[in-house]
Amino acid sequence: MKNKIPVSINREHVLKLLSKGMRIDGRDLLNYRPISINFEVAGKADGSASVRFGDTYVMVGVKAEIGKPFPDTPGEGVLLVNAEFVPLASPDFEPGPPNEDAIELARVVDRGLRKGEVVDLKELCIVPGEKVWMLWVDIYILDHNGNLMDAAALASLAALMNTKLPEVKVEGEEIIKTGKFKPLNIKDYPIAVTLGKIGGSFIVDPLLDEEQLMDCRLTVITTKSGNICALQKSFSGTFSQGDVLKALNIAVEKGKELRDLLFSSFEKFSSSKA
Amino acid sequence: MKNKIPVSINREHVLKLLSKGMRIDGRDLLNYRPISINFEVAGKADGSASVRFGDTYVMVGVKAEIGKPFPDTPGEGVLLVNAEFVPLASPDFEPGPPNEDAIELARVVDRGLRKGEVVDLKELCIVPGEKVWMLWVDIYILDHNGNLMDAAALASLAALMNTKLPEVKVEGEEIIKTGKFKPLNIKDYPIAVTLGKIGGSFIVDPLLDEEQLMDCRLTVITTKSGNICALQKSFSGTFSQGDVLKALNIAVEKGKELRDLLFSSFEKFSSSKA
Amino acid sequence: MKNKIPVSINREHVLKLLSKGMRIDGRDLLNYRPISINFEVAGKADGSASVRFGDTYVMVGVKAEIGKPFPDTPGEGVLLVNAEFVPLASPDFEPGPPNEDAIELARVVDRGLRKGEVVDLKELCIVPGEKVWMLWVDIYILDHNGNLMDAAALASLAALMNTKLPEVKVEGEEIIKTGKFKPLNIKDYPIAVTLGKIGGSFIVDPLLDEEQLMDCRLTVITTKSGNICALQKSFSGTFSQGDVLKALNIAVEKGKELRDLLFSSFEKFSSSKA
Amino acid sequence: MDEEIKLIDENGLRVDGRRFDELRPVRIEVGVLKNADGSALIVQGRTKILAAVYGPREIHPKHLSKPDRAVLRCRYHMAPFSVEDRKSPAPSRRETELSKVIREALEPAILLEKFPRTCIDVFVEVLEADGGTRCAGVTAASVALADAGIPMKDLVVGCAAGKVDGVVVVDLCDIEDKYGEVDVPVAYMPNKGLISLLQMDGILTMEEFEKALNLAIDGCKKIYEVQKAALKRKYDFTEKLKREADKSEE
Amino acid sequence: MDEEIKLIDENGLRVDGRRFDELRPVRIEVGVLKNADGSALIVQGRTKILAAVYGPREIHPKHLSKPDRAVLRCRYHMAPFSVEDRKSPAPSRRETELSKVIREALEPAILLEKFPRTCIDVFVEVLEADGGTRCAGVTAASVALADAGIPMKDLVVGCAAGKVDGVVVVDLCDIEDKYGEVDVPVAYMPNKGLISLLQMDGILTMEEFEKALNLAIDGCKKIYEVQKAALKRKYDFTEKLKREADKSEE
Amino acid sequence: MDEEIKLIDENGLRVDGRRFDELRPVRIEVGVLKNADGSALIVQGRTKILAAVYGPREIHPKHLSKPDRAVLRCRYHMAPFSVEDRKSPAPSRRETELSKVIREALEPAILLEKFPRTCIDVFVEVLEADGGTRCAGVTAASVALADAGIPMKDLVVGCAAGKVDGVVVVDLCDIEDKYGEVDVPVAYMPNKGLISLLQMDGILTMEEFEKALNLAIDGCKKIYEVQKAALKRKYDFTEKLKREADKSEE
Repeated sequence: MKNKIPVSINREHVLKLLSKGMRIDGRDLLNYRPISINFEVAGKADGSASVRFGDTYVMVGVKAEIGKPFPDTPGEGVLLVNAEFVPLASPDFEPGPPNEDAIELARVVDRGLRKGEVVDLKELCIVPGEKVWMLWVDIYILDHNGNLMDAAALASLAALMNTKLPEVKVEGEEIIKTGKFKPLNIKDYPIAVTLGKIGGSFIVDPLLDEEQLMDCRLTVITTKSGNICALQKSFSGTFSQGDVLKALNIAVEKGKELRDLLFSSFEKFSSSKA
Repeated sequence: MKNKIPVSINREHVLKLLSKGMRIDGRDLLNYRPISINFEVAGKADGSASVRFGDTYVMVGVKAEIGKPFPDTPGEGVLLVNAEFVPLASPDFEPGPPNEDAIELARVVDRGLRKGEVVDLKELCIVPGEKVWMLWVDIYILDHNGNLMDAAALASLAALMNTKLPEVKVEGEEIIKTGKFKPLNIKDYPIAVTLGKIGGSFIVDPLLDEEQLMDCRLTVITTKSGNICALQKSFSGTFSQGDVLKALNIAVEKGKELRDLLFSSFEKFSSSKA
Repeated sequence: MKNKIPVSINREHVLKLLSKGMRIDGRDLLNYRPISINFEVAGKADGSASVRFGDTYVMVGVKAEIGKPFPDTPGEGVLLVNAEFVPLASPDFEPGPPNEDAIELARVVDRGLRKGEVVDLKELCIVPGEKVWMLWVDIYILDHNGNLMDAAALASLAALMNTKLPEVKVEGEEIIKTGKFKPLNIKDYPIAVTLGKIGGSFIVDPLLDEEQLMDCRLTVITTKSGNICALQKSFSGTFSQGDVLKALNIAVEKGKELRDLLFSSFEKFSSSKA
Repeated sequence: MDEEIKLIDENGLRVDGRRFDELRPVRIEVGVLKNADGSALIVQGRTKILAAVYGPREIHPKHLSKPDRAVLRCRYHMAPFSVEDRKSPAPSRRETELSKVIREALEPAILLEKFPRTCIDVFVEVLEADGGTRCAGVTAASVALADAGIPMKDLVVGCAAGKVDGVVVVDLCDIEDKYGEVDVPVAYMPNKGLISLLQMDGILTMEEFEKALNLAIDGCKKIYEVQKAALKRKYDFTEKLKREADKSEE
Repeated sequence: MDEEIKLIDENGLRVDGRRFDELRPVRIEVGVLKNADGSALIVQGRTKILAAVYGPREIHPKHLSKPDRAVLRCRYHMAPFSVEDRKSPAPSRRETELSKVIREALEPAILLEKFPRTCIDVFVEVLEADGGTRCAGVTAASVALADAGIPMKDLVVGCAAGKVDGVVVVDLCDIEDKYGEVDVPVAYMPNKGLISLLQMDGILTMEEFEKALNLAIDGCKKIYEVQKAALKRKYDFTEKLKREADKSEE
Repeated sequence: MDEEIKLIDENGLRVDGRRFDELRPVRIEVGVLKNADGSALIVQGRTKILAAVYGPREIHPKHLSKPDRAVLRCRYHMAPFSVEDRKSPAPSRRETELSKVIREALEPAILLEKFPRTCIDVFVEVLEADGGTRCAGVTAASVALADAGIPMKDLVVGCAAGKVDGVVVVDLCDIEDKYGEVDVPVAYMPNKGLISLLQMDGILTMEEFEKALNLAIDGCKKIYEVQKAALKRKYDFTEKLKREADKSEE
């Protein structure tokens, strides 16, 4: 058994450090931990990726199934995002249906992908009103040391970039798989950046210990062209109007960094496959 | 916070009052509290009504959906009654699926509507065996000060009287809504009257405090022509045969009063709309 | 109320008895309690049987429904086994969905019936890919005094032997029941024998008290020709390789005994009906 | 199924040949289960129900206990194979309601105040449903309570009446329940002359109702005799066994 | 439905005739329920919501309590008949998320530390949903908290802004929410000038966002006046009643 | 899919080119998760499983604790994307059964009596399922227990044997499991020579079974070497780090 002394993180101490621009793990306020992005990590999935932010470890698998469209969008495929806070990831996670944190995370990632227009749902239609592709994006939290939102959003986007759909032909009433696959057409690359507010300071990529001290946080998802496509304030604190605008500007900048890292990782992966 | 001193209602005191024909709120044994019936209280419902018996406050919304008939009644529509004891209505109501009280209430109201032949389910058939109207009657308890059963039954009937079904045309396999609406055809007006037995006395329209002292109660639902269409004895006491017959006679009489009130309220509402 | 003094079964005492080849109820190690098998015990079922091993009492009902086949076996009917540990059977059974013991029991019985090829699922196909017979085998534990597994497996097989399927004709899109019935075609007769290990001894048909002392147990299901078709080790103890082979040999032998008893019971039942 | 079904023939007899005031054959066996503190099997026509009682026993969670009396709990449940179409074993809304009314039918007969802070569990399992299951369930549960040695003021007996093809009849079978007009289940404490369960489903005039109630109560009284005989059979037998045991010990 | 829907007309007016910065009519009633410790009804356009507060009261199970403050719990729930297609009463994922964000929007305004080891329950029931329900829910809940006498640092007001047909507007109705491009719900503490709820759904440039945020906050400030007036109406009335009662006792 | 699938070719080789007694490549990594007290990743062919251990730790609710030993709990669970068709994350009956047999396979190896009143949780997450997941789960869980420092009498190793195209083989892959005749999963404590998990599914003669059991046990013994090497790799490394740290402090 590990020696789990609950290190009582001293709020005053952390605030003092932050006021000097320092973090408990030595990082600057607006620096991420070492990030690694891996693709095709789950062979039975149609697309998959894992992301590590330091010890935080998230895996995402995409499964494509043929199903019926929703009645009010007969010409569109369906994107479904689900998050499991698997109990092996944290002593605080329990087996059972997703709790409110897992539901919030899944819904925010979902809004980012949907409003960031990662996939054109119309391209997922096979027979209007009858058969469409349903893309299940399953987020699997495997180790939790803070900032699950950004890691989950990044891993979800990476898994979609790595997704290959079976090619199908429509013959009469039947849908026949040709045995070929084609990569999903990715339209935009929205990146989630969560800003934590502790005292008056903003930090990115908080550790779990830092999250427990945070007043509140704002997740900002920005598109490739620097627009905002989704926001989510969480925790019980407040922001001033100025805070919000400051946070957005940081998020656009940091989003670019993460997006570049995603592109270079994907390129490395693609060339290693070729 | 309100000053919630749990007034220990003294059973002996109440019995003494009752033996003199008096109630703790000054009413006679067989008198209702002030009743108000409002129609069209929920604009997205296809029919709705709310009923107040003093502080008891119940809302009912009716939604009409097109669905498949049950296999053993292919030529009939479907009537579904559900009751939610919403936690804002009482400190004793808890979030979650309906408990046995809510289920009993919904099922008794359902039997009253069904056996009282309020709606001819055959008129709700669109394409036999394929498409019928499903009427969802959702009972929403908003404030609980006793006698939920009678208030819920009255509000359900009122909501059905206020229900308008979309007119539909069948064209080949498709059901097309014409955009017009027609009121539901109401065949009978069954009224629920619950008699509470305390000591040897019968009362109607009990307060919550009185319900907690009651030995048992009998809900009697009677039709316009004075027949009985449903009965439900609840709570752990007993009735003699004579008690039952006495209760039925009271229920027929009181049912008429409530039915008249319903008619005059509906007329007032209808003329205010015209 | 019965006088339920929890007789603290003394492990040392039981082991001593066993080492002399004796059981707490006077049986030999490899003897069953008196067994009775009754057929057609639930008139609304399409097949049913009950089995008693001493005080252990299990009823099984089979219902045949017409449904859709699984997509990967369009030409086969469906066999579904469910077990309810009904709370009237034991002070330790609780209302609610099946717990892990009930699920294990149902799945082991299911494997025995399926791998023992009791029914040819292809014969249960009505219209390939569209309509097949679904056989629900519902195991109902009514009194629990040990060895539920063997009793449930035997009762399930007996219920299937007693099952009559409605004869159907396919006319166009419709399935029409002719009103006649034909018995299910039983292909093999797999019998479950559970060996309990206490200390170094093997016993069959354990009492509940004995089960609580057992190190572990091995359920062995054998076919008419003496082959093994399913195994399940349960409880937290271990077997040596030699133990396992010894257990298999006992199970084949005991299986024959039970199978003969099943045949003679069924014959008696059939002739009583004729 | 949509055909007109004739429930009363030209001789005034019912689908199973009974007269309007005739019960189906009723058989009750006491003490049929080993683990339960009390149990009974009832077979009424083709309806077949097992009832079992556990308790007085500890209640979990404890905060549900009452300081001055036992808590009575009741579960009415149907076996998946007890009805025409397989029933999911998850409790339906109907089963939840019937559990409540059966509990409330039994409760006035039991001296719950003798066992404060405990609970008494009554389980009613319908093995074959051919009409009248809630009433037969009450009848069997009441015998199982007696078998468990729970002190009672009276037995409780259940019997339905109703109206089929315009005729008021007693003890409806499944087909009469399904295609008939009205069902009036009643539970009755015969020595006290009190009604502890009363429901109704369908249209009756006041006169018809009175007739139905009388028929149901008469039915209860007849079934009460079967209850008593069944209990006597077991306890005489037990007494006899005991006397013989005593003798052999002398 | 697939037709192009015009949400802004040639005069720059919206589907319901409002200007871009115009709120729907807002009506708030205080103390509309008897049992609840505090309650409020809000009608905003056709959106109709009841909020009720119970507490501070005991919390079950006890291990959820906090030694230094009250636990705030919140349930946002939609009536089955509140939307176009009947909604199952079981809580959806959307309702679970909104319950969380509403709770987090209210929490910074409440002096929870005054009531250690208790809980405060806020119930928000949507009776008719015509857009902006989470914001109106916050507005009503905050008034219900005040009505319950819970000490607060500030009221909390909710108001959304968004973009429809390319125009940044305030207080979207259902059709604007559904066919418009962006929704930005905001909750605001007007005296503190702090934002306690902020979400967004759809693409905005930085400039558009700033404009939307300003519109939403302006909306909050206007609705705040309605909150205050509603509370004053009830409590003036109550004060008046009390004064008269005092007088009559003299 | 209905086509005849040939699982053994003319040279007696299997679909993936293995001989009848040949295991798939097995790789085990120890301590791959930060939060867990112990963890292991196993990759066996394409099967990929994470196991994590938490405990000994407090158990909730407390009444589940045992006065004389730790309670072992186990959850075998499949990721939705681990199989051909997406699996709902709600636990299936199969997962419930496998959680039980894995727990019972590990239990005899653990000195539970060292930690009375606590619980030890074992989580087995299947990330990619290509046959033999319960056996690989046992193998990984046993290493994770060791990594958590839980005292054990022996490691436990899982390996299946079975019959495909009439041939008894070891360590079935998914396609062999699906289209083959028999699967015999086994868990084995190599030093004690004891079997702690044994299931079977399909028809074998007594001789075939004996052969299969021998093959499975031989497989377990080989995988045991991989377990030991993996643990040694981590703990040697840890020791090395520690020595260096000690040195640098001097």
